[in-house]
Amino acid sequence: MHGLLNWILWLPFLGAVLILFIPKEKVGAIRWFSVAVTAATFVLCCILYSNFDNTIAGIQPITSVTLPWIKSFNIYYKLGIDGISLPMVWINGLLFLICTFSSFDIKKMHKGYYSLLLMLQGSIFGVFMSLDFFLFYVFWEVMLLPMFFLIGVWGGENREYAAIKFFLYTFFGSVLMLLAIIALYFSAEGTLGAETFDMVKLMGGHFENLRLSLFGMDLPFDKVFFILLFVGFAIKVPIVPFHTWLPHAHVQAPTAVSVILAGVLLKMGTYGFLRISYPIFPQSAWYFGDILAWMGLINVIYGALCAMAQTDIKRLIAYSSVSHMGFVMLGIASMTTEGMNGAVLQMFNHGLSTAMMFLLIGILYERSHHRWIVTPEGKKGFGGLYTQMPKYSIIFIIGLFASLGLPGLSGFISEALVFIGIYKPYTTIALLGLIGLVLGAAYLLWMFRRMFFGEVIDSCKEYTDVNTREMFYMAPLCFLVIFLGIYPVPILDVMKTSVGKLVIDLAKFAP
Amino acid sequence: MFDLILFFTSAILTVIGAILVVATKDIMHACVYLLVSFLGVSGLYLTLGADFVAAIQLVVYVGGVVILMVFAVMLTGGPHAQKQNKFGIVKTALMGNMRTYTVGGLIGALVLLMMVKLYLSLFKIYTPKELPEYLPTVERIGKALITDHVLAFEISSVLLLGALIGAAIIARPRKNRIN
Amino acid sequence: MMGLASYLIISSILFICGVVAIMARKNIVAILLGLELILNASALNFIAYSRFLNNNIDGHIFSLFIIVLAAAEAAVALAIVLRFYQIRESVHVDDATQLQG
Amino acid sequence: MDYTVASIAPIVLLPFLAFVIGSFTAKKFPKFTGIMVCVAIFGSFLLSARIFSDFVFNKFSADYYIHKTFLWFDLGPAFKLNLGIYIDQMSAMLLVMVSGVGFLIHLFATYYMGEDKRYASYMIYMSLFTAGMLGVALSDNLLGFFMFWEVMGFCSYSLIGFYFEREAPGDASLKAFMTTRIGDVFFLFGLLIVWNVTTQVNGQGSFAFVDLYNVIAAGGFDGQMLLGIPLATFAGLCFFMGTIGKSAQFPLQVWLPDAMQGPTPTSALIHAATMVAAGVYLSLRVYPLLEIGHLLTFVTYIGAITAFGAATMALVQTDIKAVLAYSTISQLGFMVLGVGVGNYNAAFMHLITHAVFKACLFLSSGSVIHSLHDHHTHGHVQEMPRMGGLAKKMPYTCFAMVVCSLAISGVPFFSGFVSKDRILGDALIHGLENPMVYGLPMFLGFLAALLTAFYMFRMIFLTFYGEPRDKELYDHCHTETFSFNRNLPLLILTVFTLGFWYSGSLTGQGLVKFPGVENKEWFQTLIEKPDDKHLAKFETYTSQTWGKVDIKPEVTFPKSHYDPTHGLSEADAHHAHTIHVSGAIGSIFIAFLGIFLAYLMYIRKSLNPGWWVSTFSGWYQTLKNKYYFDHFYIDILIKKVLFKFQDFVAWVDMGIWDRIFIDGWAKVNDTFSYWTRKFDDIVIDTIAVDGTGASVRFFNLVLRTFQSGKIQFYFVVIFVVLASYLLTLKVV
Repeated sequence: MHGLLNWILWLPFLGAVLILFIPKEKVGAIRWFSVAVTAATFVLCCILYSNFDNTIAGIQPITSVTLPWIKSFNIYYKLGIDGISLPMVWINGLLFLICTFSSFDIKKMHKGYYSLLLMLQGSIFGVFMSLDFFLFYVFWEVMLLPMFFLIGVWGGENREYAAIKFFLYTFFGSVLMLLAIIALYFSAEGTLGAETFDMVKLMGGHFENLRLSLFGMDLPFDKVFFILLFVGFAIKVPIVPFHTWLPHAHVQAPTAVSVILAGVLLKMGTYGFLRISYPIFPQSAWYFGDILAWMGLINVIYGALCAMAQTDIKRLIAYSSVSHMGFVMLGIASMTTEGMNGAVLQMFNHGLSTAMMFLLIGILYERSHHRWIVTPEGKKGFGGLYTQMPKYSIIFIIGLFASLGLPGLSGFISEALVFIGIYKPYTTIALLGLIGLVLGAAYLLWMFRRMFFGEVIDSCKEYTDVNTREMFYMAPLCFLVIFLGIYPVPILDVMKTSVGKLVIDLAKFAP
Repeated sequence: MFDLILFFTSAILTVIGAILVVATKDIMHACVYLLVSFLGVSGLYLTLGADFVAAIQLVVYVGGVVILMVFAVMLTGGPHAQKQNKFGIVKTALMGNMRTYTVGGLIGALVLLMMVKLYLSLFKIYTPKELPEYLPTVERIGKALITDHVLAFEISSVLLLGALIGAAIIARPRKNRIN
Repeated sequence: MMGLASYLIISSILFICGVVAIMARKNIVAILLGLELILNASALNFIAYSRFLNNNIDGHIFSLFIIVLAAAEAAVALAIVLRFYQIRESVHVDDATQLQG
Repeated sequence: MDYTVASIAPIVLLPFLAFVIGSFTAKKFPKFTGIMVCVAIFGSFLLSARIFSDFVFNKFSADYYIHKTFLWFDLGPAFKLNLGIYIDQMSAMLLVMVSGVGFLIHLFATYYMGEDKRYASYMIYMSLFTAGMLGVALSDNLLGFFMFWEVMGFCSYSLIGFYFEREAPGDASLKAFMTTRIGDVFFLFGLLIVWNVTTQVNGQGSFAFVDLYNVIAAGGFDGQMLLGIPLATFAGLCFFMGTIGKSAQFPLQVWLPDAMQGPTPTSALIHAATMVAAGVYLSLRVYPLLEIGHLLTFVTYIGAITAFGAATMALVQTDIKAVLAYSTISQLGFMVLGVGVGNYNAAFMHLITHAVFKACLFLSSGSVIHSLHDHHTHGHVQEMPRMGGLAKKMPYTCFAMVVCSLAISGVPFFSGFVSKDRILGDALIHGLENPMVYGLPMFLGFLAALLTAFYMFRMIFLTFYGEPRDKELYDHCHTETFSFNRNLPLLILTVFTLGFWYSGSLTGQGLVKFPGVENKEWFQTLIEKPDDKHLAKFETYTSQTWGKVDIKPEVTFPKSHYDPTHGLSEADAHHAHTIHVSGAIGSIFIAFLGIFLAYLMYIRKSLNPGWWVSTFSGWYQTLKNKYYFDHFYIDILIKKVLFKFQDFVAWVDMGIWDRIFIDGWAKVNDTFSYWTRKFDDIVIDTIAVDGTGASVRFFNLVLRTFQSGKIQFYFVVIFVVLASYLLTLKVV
């Protein structure tokens, strides 16, 4: 059991290296090898899930790994999971397996693509597993690299712009985060007795009374670095003023990368809040709670309004991600059990539903080679797809309604929990958040109406319905979306103890 | 009285010779005027009681150096030098023209100023005194050369040897002439 | 009797004539002639000073060495002129700018 | 009785499983799927009927209930989310109505949609929808209610947009979903309030109706404010917004007429009989909240305005389904009016009776439409101006439709009279007591009743009587032959439009009794209004866990008896009865007046409809355009405001924020780096580094000029330097 996390973490990296030894003409071998690697990883994730002890709050001791790495700086190779990270790890395993299947469509440089994809998976695992700040930062940065190339090489027509924008934006955030990490490292000596990068040791609000002298001003240490971490994570989430990399990156990225980007990568930001910002600076979390909640609300409504105005499907779904991640932020900002659980569940569910949407758009793009709901010339980009592709439409409906939070599909429970959580501390925000729900339905159904109803337009007459391979990788997502909508316990049971502990820990610092 | 005549004769020879060396247009004439001038200088040495030096002046300069000059002039083609350099530009005349003389004159005037400045101050502090009688200098020079100035003497001998060999080697004609 | 001043004036004239010869002439041999004039001017000065200032033999010794040097210099210089002439077929001083920077 | 999970859950699960299985078999075995769905719903009906008979015949107690819960999920001890079933008399009646009417409609659908190429998928959507409605009826708590409610919304969306080859159903389904969604989110907010209040009072949040009632009884809402509004009012308003959305009340009534784009059985099931009734059912369930929130007057006005406004719009419709659609809105307005004037069980009774006769009407219209096939456009005809004289061709349909029209018009002996008259009677009492407040709703209510009779019989006369106006169409119409899935459902429903099923008396007030059915006012007896005075009993209500057999030995449920005084004093009761009787007489008069007017206009033709149209053309246009609500919402609110606003936001996002601030910041950095590069190039590199070299080279140039190799130049320099040295030298 002790090596399980190591295996999950390093298997993709190993695969990424091994794949380079396959001759590049053997495209089939490359594909199936990467499928094998991701499948093995996914199986390991399932084993991890089955061995998870629901009753333990916090880091699971049985799977934790601690090895000294750079001793002179107290840097450890420390891995561990708890109820917050396990769903993320699991969905990462699942989505990459699906993405390798869906990536059979790509046209060029298969070897590099799959190698980078596996590398991306490994680094995301690293982010969700590492408990040492330094290790966390390393994986956080390593993740940027494959992402940059995946967008920049295999992306759409404006890919370089998007890739560079993505890279610089997120890099800007990580630099701020690095600053905070280093500051914590050095301040730990005064408050904890030794300089440390250990997240678990740093947690618990030890930094309340520290002051920081900056530009001649005497500032509270924890608030300053809370803000820095906030910006670092907010760019990833993305929270509204920092969100503009997302539409570009999504639109330009190849399908699988969009899926990963929306399904897992965005969650790294909110995971950062739950794992780092809040436990380490609980006082600041309370102090800035109002602002965070309002920002979450702005995310919800602003993202929805922007989504409504889009004529590019991918861009629309990208903005819907902004809107949905706003719900996660609302849940986190509520600091209640329901809200936090709702937030983590929403992270998971949004991963499923948005992955479905992006995969479906990818399937459509494979046939149409454009993504316009309304083309720039003002004509219909799609029309009558329901008649033309009935199976596809059914899957699309499932994804669509899961995304807009129809009860019985996964999105509803998390949104409801978030609203229950946010109601008590921020009633006004809960009331205004309802606008987001209405708009959320509006833009998705408006898109659906324009694309799927009516007579089949000429350009759509050639499209074939989903084939077996596509059906094969969409089916698990459909199943999960419906199953978790009816019975969310398998995920909630895993997270509730850890989230409950987090909430209790935070409540100790309530003003 | 004899001294006076000797002095004036020598001075006139010297000055006139020197001026003509500058003034003449013919290099051969210039050599001859130089000879005259050296003769005058030799005479002046005599009026100063430097009998040995005057003799050496006559022997070396008048008998050696000037003859060497004359040979050099004759070996280098005399006044029949080409008028253009290798870029085809007309060269200044070998014996100078108005421009070179102007420059020479200006520099000469400068030097004259220097001299005036130096000598005026010198004359201010110089008070003539009773001069001793002439004494033969040969013996004293010989003693001084092999006692006080023996090092310089030896070095000048080496120098002369070097100059001799060097001149011979330099002037030796070679087979591979550089064009 | 003739004083120091008269000798110095003569040597000055010699010197100036040498300088002007060096400046105005373009023939290397002619420049050497000017050089000889200058050397003689200095030698004459030495002798004159030794006569009028302290009446010892050192001025004579200096003059002797100057003559020796002048002879050596003339020999080498003329050898160079000859050599130069062999190479360039010219004794024009402006052709001898090989040492320019 | 021994209710277990096995005897209750299948009510919902049977249609749901039919949906699940059907979604796999629909493609291959469409006929089988259709039959399976019908069987499943019939199974639900049987189980519902068992419960119904148990509740009504065995127990006959207003207090009898079944409440079973199971833990859906928990988030630690402080947060447990239960779902469950709660069956009281109201649920039992609703269950049997929904499953019964639903079954008949499904049966009809096998006829109506039988030749459609997507027949099977239609049937499974209907099945899922029925499951949703049954879930709503069974749900013990507001969250479950909401979930099934939304499932119905989804099915409604799918079924309205069933003919997705055409553009109009797409618009209609979008409109329906979005309009109800507005109500739904308020409903959701109401849930949050309830959860919060129950948490405050009980320490454990709950959505259950019983807990809600208990909390209201315990004064959990007293003195609480939210955004300056009393919390109870706020919560009540939120739930009532749900009603407004789902039951198509003013001002969100716009979606329902468009929903007729769906196939006719859909209209019958969803947009007449059941789903829209769920909104009223919600209002009934949260009635105490409306009461303590002092919202009843507001509810009354909404109901009256809807009833009257929709009735006026129905006057000018020429599409047979549109008339029925507006009539549905109008009748829903009556129900809401009934809730508003506090006549709880009359409102519910109207819900049931209306479901029966409106389902029948829609099915009849479906029967008519299906028979009329236009050979030019290859479509079915819905326009009444092209019909006429169809009674001869379709005797059964005509019979069913006339009977149901009598029922909806409020003719005595029919169910519509029983229920509507009671609502109008209570409205009359309120109106007479407090004319300043309730006068207008009362007046509008009676006027709407008049209009109802008029437009229904206008429809009947235009469709079935008179001369056929489109001869070709008439000739092509086949003469109706009796078939089990076309006419049987109509006739069965027709049977249940008779008033005595619902009441032992003519007016439903126990006043004018049918012979032989005395004191059978079961409806009134069993449905007890959970108002302020009757909330105490809910404290004794307990819930069993899901798996246990429902036995309540220690609690006895006495048989309920009809109380003619309704708890009022003798004088008050007498006064109320007097007014009710006069109201009943008035409404009888009104119903016949309406029918007579229609007769005059469309049979006798002594009143020319064309004259009315041309005289009141302004009004006519207003009604045709639905009071310009669609225009206002779509053209102004959505197109002019929302679209502009969203475009503005998107423009700000990409055009301003991204382009100017983000990319602008990049540009600033770019410019900055350009200038630093320039600085680097010019100052550091060119001037400092290359400058050092260049200075060497410069002096090199200078010195080289001196080192010309021209010996005379050297002399000049030597002399000049020497001279300058000497001339400046201070010589003594």
